[in-house]
Amino acid sequence: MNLPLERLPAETVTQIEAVARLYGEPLLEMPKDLYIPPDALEVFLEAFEGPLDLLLYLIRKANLNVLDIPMAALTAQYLVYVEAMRSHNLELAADYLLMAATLLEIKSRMLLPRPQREGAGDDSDPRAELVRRLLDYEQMKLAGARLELLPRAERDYERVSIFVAEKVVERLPEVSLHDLQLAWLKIMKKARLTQHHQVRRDELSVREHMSAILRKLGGGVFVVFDTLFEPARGPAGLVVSFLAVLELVKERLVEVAQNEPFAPIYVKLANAADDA
Amino acid sequence: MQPTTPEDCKRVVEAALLAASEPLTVGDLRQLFDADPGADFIRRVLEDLRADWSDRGAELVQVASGWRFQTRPEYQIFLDRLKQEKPPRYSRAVLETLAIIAYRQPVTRGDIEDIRGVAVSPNVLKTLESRGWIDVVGHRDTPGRPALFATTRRFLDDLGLRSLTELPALTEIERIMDLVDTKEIEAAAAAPDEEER
Amino acid sequence: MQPTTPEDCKRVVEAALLAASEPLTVGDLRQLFDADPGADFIRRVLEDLRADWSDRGAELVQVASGWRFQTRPEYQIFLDRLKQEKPPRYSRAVLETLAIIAYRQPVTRGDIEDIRGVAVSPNVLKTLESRGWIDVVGHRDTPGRPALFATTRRFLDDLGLRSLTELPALTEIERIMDLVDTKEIEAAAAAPDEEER
Repeated sequence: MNLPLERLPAETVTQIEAVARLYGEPLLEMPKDLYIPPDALEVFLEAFEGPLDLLLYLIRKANLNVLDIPMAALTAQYLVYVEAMRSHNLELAADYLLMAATLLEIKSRMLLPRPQREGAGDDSDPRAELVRRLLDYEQMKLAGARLELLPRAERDYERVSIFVAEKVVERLPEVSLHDLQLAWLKIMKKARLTQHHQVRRDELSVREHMSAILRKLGGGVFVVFDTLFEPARGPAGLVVSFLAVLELVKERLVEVAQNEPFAPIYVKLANAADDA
Repeated sequence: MQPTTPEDCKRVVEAALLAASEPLTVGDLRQLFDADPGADFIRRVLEDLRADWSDRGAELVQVASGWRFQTRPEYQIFLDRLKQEKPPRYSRAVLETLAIIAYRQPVTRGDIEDIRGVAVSPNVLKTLESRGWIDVVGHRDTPGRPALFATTRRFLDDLGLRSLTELPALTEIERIMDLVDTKEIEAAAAAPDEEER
Repeated sequence: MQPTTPEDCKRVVEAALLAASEPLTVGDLRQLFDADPGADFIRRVLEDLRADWSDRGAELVQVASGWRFQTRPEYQIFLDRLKQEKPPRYSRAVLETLAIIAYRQPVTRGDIEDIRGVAVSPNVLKTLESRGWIDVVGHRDTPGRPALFATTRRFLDDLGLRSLTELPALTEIERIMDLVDTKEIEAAAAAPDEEER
C-alpha cells in the first residue's frame, strides 16, 4: 500500500507536534468552498489518520447523525476532497480510493428498492457496515486520546530508584558442610582408583591438634612442651595432643629439645631459625 | 542489624521499595525478613508508608506488578528542567494503535488496519514494542499466521494502572451504541463484550 | 505548585534526587527552580535532607559526581533476599582443595596436588586465604621448604563447627562410597545445592 501518512518517518517530534497543532481547531477555518492552498492541503490531509477519520470529520462538522447518514451529500463531499488530492498530485492512499468506491456503492444500493427477504424482518441497511466501522473507529480514536491523558511514566512522573550501595558488601560464596563432604567424596572416589585410604575420626583429631600446635609455634621461638597441652580437654584430649606432637616430630615439622634429664622440654618449629 | 520493632521493619520495606527498579509485590516484601511477617503485616506497613509520604515529592503507589515509589505529577515541571531531552510525544497513529491493542487484545496487525481503515506502519508497532508496552503473545491460526499483539505489564505500570479494567471506560461510545438499533447494525452487538476487557 | 517555603524547596530537591539515575550536582539542583536560589541555599537544603534521612534505610551521600540517595550497607542483607540470582559459588577446585586442607591438615601444595592429581593454581589457595579460611602454619623440612596449610578458627566459625572433629566423618563417607555408584553421587552432588536455598 501507498500511504503518505504512515510512510513518514513516523515518530519525530517535530512532525508530530505539527500534526497535533493542525488537527482540531485550525481545521474549522477551512473555507466553505473547499479551496485549499496546495501547501495547506497537504498538511490538512496529513492531519487525518485515514478515510474513516476524514469521514468522521465531515460527519461531525456537518452535525450529521452517524446512524442516519445522508449518503449522497457525504459521498459528494468526500469525493471533492479526494479529487482535490488528485488534482494537487498528492500521493493518494489506496485506502482513500477504496473508501470512495465503497461510498459510491452504498449510495447506489440505497437507490435500489430493498430486497424483501422471507422470514425475519430483515431490512438490512446498506450503510450498516460503514456505520459500524465509523463507530468502531471513533471509539478507538477517543480511547487513544484518553490514553494520552493518563499520567504516564517519564512524561508526568518519574519512577524512584535510588542507588543500591551493594558494592560495599562483597557477596562471598557460601560453603556448607555438605559441599565439603561432596568435594571430599569426589577426591576419594578418584583416589580409590589408585589406593585405599584408611582415614579415621581420631586421626583427624590428631591432625587438628597438629595444626593447632604448629600455630602456637608460629613465632619461631621455643615453647615449653607443657604449654602445648590443655588439661581441660581431659585425658583423651591430652593423649591426642601428645600423638600430634609425636606425629609432628615424625614428619620433622617440629624440633624437640631438652638440655638435661628432667629439665623443661622445649618445642620449636623445625628450621624456624632459618625463617627468622 | 536485626529488625525488632515495626518501625525497623518499615525502614527495611521503605529501603527495598526505594532501591527496587521494578515494583515489588507483597510477596516480594515478605521475603525481606528472616521470619515471614505475613501479608497483612506488610500491607499495614505499606499503608503506613503511604501516609508517611503523603506530603512529600514522591508517593507510594500500587500498580499492576506491585508497589513502587514515584514522583508526584505536580513535581514534574521541576524535574523536567533537569532533563536533557523531552520525553517522546506519540502520534495519533501510535495512540490509536495502542488503544486498539489495549481494548481489543489480542489483535493482529490486520485487525488494527480494519479498525483504523489504513495500513499500519511497521514503525508504529516498533515504537510501541521498543517502549515495552506491547508484545507478541502468539499467532493467529490463519494463513500467514499473523502475530497477535497484546499490552504488557509494563504498559499498565507506566500508565499507573493495576489492571486493564482500570483503562478509561468507553462510556460515551456506549451511550451511542445504546441508541443503535441492533437489527440495523448487526455487528454492534459484539462491541459491548469487547469493552469488558 | 510554586515552591514558596524552604520546606517546599526541600521537597523538590528530595524528589529530584530520588528520581535521578545519576548523582546530581549543586549546579543541577539550582536549575530545578525558576529563580536560582543560589548554591548556599541548595547546600543548606542538602544538609537538612541528610539530617532528615539519618534514621532511614537510605542515606543522602556526596560522591565524586554529586549527591545521591543510596541504601545503607546495613540494609544490604535484606535487599539481597529479594535477588533472584544465586549467590556466587566456589569452583570445584576450590572446594576440593578446602576439603583436603580440612581433612588432611597440615598439608603442602604438593600434598594437595598429589591427592587431586592435578596442579593447584595459586589463585585457588589465594581465594581460600583471602577468605580467612586457611593459613600457613609452618613449613615442611624438605627441599624448597614448602608452606604447610591448615584451616583457621574462622573456617570453623563460618561453617558452624566447634572443632574439626565435627566435620562429616570420613568413615561414614567410606561406607556410603561402598554402597553408592558413581551416578548416584553425581545426582547427589547436584540436588543438595538446591536445598541450601
